[in-house]
Amino acid sequence: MSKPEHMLQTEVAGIRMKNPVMAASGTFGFGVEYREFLDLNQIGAIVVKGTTLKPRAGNCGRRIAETPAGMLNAIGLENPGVEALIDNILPTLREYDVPVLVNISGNTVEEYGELAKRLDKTGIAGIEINISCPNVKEGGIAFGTNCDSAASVVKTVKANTALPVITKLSPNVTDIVAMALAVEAAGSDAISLINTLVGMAVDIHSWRPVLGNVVGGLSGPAVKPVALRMVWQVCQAVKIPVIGMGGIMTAEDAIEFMLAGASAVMVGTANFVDPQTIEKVVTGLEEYVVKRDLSCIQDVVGKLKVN
Amino acid sequence: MSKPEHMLQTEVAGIRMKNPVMAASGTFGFGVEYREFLDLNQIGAIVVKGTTLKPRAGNCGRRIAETPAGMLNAIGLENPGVEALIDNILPTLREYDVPVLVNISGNTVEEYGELAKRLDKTGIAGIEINISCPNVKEGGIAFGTNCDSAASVVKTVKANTALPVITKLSPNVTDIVAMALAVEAAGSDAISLINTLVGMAVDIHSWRPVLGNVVGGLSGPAVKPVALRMVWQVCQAVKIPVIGMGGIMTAEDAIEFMLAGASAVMVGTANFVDPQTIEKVVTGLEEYVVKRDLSCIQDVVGKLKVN
Amino acid sequence: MPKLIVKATVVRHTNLTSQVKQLVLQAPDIAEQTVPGQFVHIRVADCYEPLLRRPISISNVDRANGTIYLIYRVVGRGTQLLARLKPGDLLNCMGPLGNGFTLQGERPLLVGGGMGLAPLVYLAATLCPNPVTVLMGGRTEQEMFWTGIFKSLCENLHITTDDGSLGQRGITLDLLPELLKSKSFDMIYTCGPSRMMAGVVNYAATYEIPCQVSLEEYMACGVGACLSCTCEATNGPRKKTCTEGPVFWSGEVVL
Amino acid sequence: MPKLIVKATVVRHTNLTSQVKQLVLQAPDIAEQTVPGQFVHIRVADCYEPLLRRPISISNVDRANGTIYLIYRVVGRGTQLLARLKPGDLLNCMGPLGNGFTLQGERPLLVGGGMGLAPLVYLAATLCPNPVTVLMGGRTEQEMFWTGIFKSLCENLHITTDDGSLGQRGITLDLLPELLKSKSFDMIYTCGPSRMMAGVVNYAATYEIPCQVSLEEYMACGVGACLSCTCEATNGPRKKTCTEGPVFWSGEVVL
Ligand SMILES: Cc1cc2nc3c(=O)[nH]c(=O)nc-3n(C[C@H](O)[C@H](O)[C@H](O)COP(=O)(O)OP(=O)(O)OC[C@H]3O[C@@H](n4cnc5c(N)ncnc54)[C@H](O)[C@@H]3O)c2cc1C
Ligand SMILES: Cc1cc2nc3c(=O)[nH]c(=O)nc-3n(C[C@H](O)[C@H](O)[C@H](O)COP(=O)(O)OP(=O)(O)OC[C@H]3O[C@@H](n4cnc5c(N)ncnc54)[C@H](O)[C@@H]3O)c2cc1C
Ligand SMILES: Cc1cc2nc3c(=O)[nH]c(=O)nc-3n(C[C@H](O)[C@H](O)[C@H](O)COP(=O)(O)O)c2cc1C
Ligand SMILES: Cc1cc2nc3c(=O)[nH]c(=O)nc-3n(C[C@H](O)[C@H](O)[C@H](O)COP(=O)(O)O)c2cc1C
Ligand code: FES
Ligand code: FES
Repeated sequence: MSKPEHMLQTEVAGIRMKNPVMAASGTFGFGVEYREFLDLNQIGAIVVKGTTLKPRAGNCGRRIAETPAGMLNAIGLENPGVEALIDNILPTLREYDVPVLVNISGNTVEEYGELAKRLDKTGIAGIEINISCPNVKEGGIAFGTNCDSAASVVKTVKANTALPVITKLSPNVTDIVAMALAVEAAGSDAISLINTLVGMAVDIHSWRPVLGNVVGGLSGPAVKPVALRMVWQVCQAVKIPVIGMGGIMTAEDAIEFMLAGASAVMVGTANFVDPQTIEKVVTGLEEYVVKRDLSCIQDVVGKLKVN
Repeated sequence: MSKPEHMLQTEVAGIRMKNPVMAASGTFGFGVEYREFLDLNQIGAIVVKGTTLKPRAGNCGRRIAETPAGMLNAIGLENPGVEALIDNILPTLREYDVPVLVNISGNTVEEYGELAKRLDKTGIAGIEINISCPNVKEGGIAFGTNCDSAASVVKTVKANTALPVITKLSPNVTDIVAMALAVEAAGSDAISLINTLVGMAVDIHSWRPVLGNVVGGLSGPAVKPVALRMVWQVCQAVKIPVIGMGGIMTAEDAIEFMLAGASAVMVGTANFVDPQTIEKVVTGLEEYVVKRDLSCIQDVVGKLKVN
Repeated sequence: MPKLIVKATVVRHTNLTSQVKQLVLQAPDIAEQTVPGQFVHIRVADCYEPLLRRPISISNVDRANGTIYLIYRVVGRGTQLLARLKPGDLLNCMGPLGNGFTLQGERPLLVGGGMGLAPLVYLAATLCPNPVTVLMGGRTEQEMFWTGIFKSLCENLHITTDDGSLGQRGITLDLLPELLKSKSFDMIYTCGPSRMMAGVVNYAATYEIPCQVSLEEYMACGVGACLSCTCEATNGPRKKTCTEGPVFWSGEVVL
Repeated sequence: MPKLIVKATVVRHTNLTSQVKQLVLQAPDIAEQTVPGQFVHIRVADCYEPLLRRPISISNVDRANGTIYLIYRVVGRGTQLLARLKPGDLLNCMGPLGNGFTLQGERPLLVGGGMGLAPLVYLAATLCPNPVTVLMGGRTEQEMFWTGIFKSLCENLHITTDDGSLGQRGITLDLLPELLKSKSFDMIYTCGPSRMMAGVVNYAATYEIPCQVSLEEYMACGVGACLSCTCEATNGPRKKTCTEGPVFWSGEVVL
């Protein structure tokens, strides 16, 4: 039997990881918040929270709401800005032996380009582009809901960095495959999906929205069926690697995504429920490889038998 | 205090109902299946299951799967066809004092027109157009994901019947408001939403999709936040009445939709969980009207205070 | 036979094996109405996880005490939650659902495999005092607590296990030809894995003995409203397992 | 102070009112580490409903026995499930989380309202033998089981109820000016409704007494990773209630 390290080794867009289980942006802080609960060096990769050019205070009012088997969040991209990230946070993360990716958000194509440029030589493993942000020049329509806007973000980011670039797709679209093909054609090295579904909750006592921002992003087990479907559809269509996420709570969930074609997965909301989820998913994948007598976890990727 | 009957009376697109709680298509059979569990005459309206021109056998293999706080279905529109519906089923339903709507599905615009024509003089209260079906002339893309296709279905149906026409929107779109505006402009008398979200489940033992049809429609509490958001967005944009659904299990859920702007609601998956859900929701609405000292339930419609 | 939704009280809950349990429920109205072959549709928890009900056959009835018996295997979350119930707890049950077996014939043969034996217990009890023959199969002796249950109800018990730890080594179908040759049955009932049922149906046809099968399908509503459970009919439109079944004449459905 | 995830054993679970319960948990590692003002983040059920943990203040500690005390009000599904726990049951707790109160001053005043009194119990117990004054408010006498709890810990207890059924009729803030005038406190701690805390902070400023407030925000992670709980700071970026709070100096945050 091969050694565990080997079993789970994964490479996505040139980023080498000990295993395919990554921490999803916005749910794992800067990583260090969780260091007391698990060994950060045993995580596939950490995607730090959504970073913008300038510091952002985020949304007012209530920012989260629980929903059946899920949660809504409307954090509003609160973050200290890219300079503070580079100066204060990345140095700490360098002490760990884990690839770190920065998730970037902008309101214009230029902002994305600028962010990529600043992050280029900071020693991070890659950039994840969050295209679910509103494009202020196009009336606030999210970049991620229009193939051309998404493609131009990707092209600009690629032009400004030599780092591997992963584009994170928004599920709030009619045709996820068209989006995936557009960002692939624009040069994205990999795709991650799904970001949150836009949802809402209403307080029937106060007759007000529960969230200060009215709408928020739905995540957690509730969205898993939609995420899995989109990952499967995208994997059929693109050649670049796909990272799947959306409601992964267990190793079994992760395996579903990998069978559907994901080369790696990210764990998001589950970190809140159990900070040791990533560790448990990693262990579960190892056990699965052994139990099914596979040589490595990559043996399951895309092996879903349809008819 | 006004009498309960008055409190809940609702009219949508000229269809007068004792209360705003309707049974959603595909989840309530032809209504009669549930007559032993509740008094059909106390339901706002019954939308019978998706009907096509010809009988359909539906999908092979497993048709349902449970998901966290939800379920996937891939029934594949099994139904006896519109003639059998008219000849064998509608006569039975006429014995009840409840408005009956027929949910129609077609593979071409012409089929929808033909269905509307056949149903026109059958004494039903209205037609609900299911535009989530694949348009065979456009490569199988669902009518409900394209404004023009959806509008042409609505126009054709309207041209073939004098009955009130409700168009049921698919949530699998980038811009639900654009779809709503398109069907409103095409003459739809009301809008209902949401139909199911496309989802998927994978069996990690057999490495196969759980559903025979690979993908299926997600419904139940899991989708409520998405449904509520879409209902709210659509209600801001259109002038015709909106019927909200998606994960309604309780009166509280129904009130959330009504506050967001829905004039009426439909109960779907909840019927499977508790066949008496509709009755309980009706009672809960009555109690809410009394407790909040409203004159009728319509007083809450669209009253969501957004700052 | 009106269908009911009742809060049944748990009277007894016992282990038959480490994975199989018997649940006795106080549900007089269901007990009163039901016939062999029917099932109850159970809401195992008052929450959305699991969301749907679980169909379980009524494996016996004690009308005098107003109780029904369920025998179930713990396989997933629903049955795990069921397994936690203690005497006195309440359980939301819909039933009796489905069409039962047609009670006919004087020399019936019952062929069951695995959990498919559950509805056959109630059937055997009802067919008495006619001489009932049961042919049953399972993987290993531990699973054959069924023999204890059927012994008091039947004249003749024929047993196979995959590993030969009890009865004859092999599968039920191995014993069937000889049994059909040596005795003259006038009715066959079968419930279990579909491969087994298909074999039984074949033999029944050869020997021209009327035969009923009891099917299992994934069910949402249990009352004919959702069409999640339809099965292929030999003739005409698909049939709803929940209302037109779960018991069908062998000639009606494609196994 | 490392943060832990433990399976705590329920030792005792008692009703303080029909809606408020006290839960005593065997959690020696948490008991060992914790200081007043911290909280535990509880996974009330091993399922997705509810999905998120629930933050509850540590209302006292018994280091000798390795137990922590929680006092909570049943308000929604999470606390309803919590209310079902019986001695011997296990409960998944993360903690101790957050920054506690700064223990300083010789004549402290504690001002609490409603469930905000919970962390003040542990604080009062820790501040002894310094003379502790507690000003507490509630709606009605039934809710003032707190007096029994604080009596053994404090020299001076001042009570208001909305309906005057116990102590003075009115709200805590009504009694505050007189109290501040008549005695010379050198530290004020407050926890409760934000309107009350804002009032306390105002008076503290007027009398130039250092003051700490303990905030409540909706929390997902509890460890500073999700930013769901940040509150507005008087100066500079927002602060995380879970890690930089829940206790803040009155001047740090906008109430
Ligand atoms: C008419 C009928 C009678 C039955 N009688 C019995 C019985 O007497 N004893 C017994 O042990 N089992 C019986 N079953 C099977 C029983 O319903 C399932 O084992 C049970 O639903 C599993 O639930 P779970 O949550 O533990 O498993 P999970 O696998 O977690 O269930 C997931 C979903 O699949 C469904 N499901 C899983 N297995 C089956 C199955 N074999 N058939 C139908 N649906 C399934 C569940 O209802 C649920 O919707 C019967 C099934 C049917 C249709
Ligand atoms: C640091 C901190 C300490 C607390 N200490 C105590 C205590 O000692 N005793 C006590 O009774 N309560 C305390 N609370 C409030 C307690 O967390 C909530 O009452 C509880 O989470 C309600 O859960 P539920 O599922 O019953 O209610 P629901 O209303 O169904 O909860 C829905 C969601 O809202 C959150 N929520 C609801 N009310 C609050 C609230 N007031 N503050 C924060 N989140 C909330 C829940 O955590 C959950 O995510 C504290 C809150 C915080 C932030
Ligand atoms: C509180 C919270 C904050 C998030 N912030 C970001 C973010 O800044 N950038 C981003 O691309 N995705 C963000 N996400 C989305 C997650 O990374 C992930 O795509 C989504 O939650 C689905 O995965 P899950 O169901 O496992 O949580 C956030 C999610 C949550 C719950
Ligand atoms: C088993 C099943 C069958 C359905 N069949 C139809 C259908 O034929 N036509 C239709 O428009 N919607 C159909 N729907 C969608 C429902 O009417 C409803 O839009 C959806 O389930 C969301 O509501 P819910 O969460 O309350 O179930 C079906 C849903 C289910 C679960
Ligand atoms: S289970 Fe719904 S029709 Fe049979
Ligand atoms: S609760 Fe997550 S940062 Fe405070």
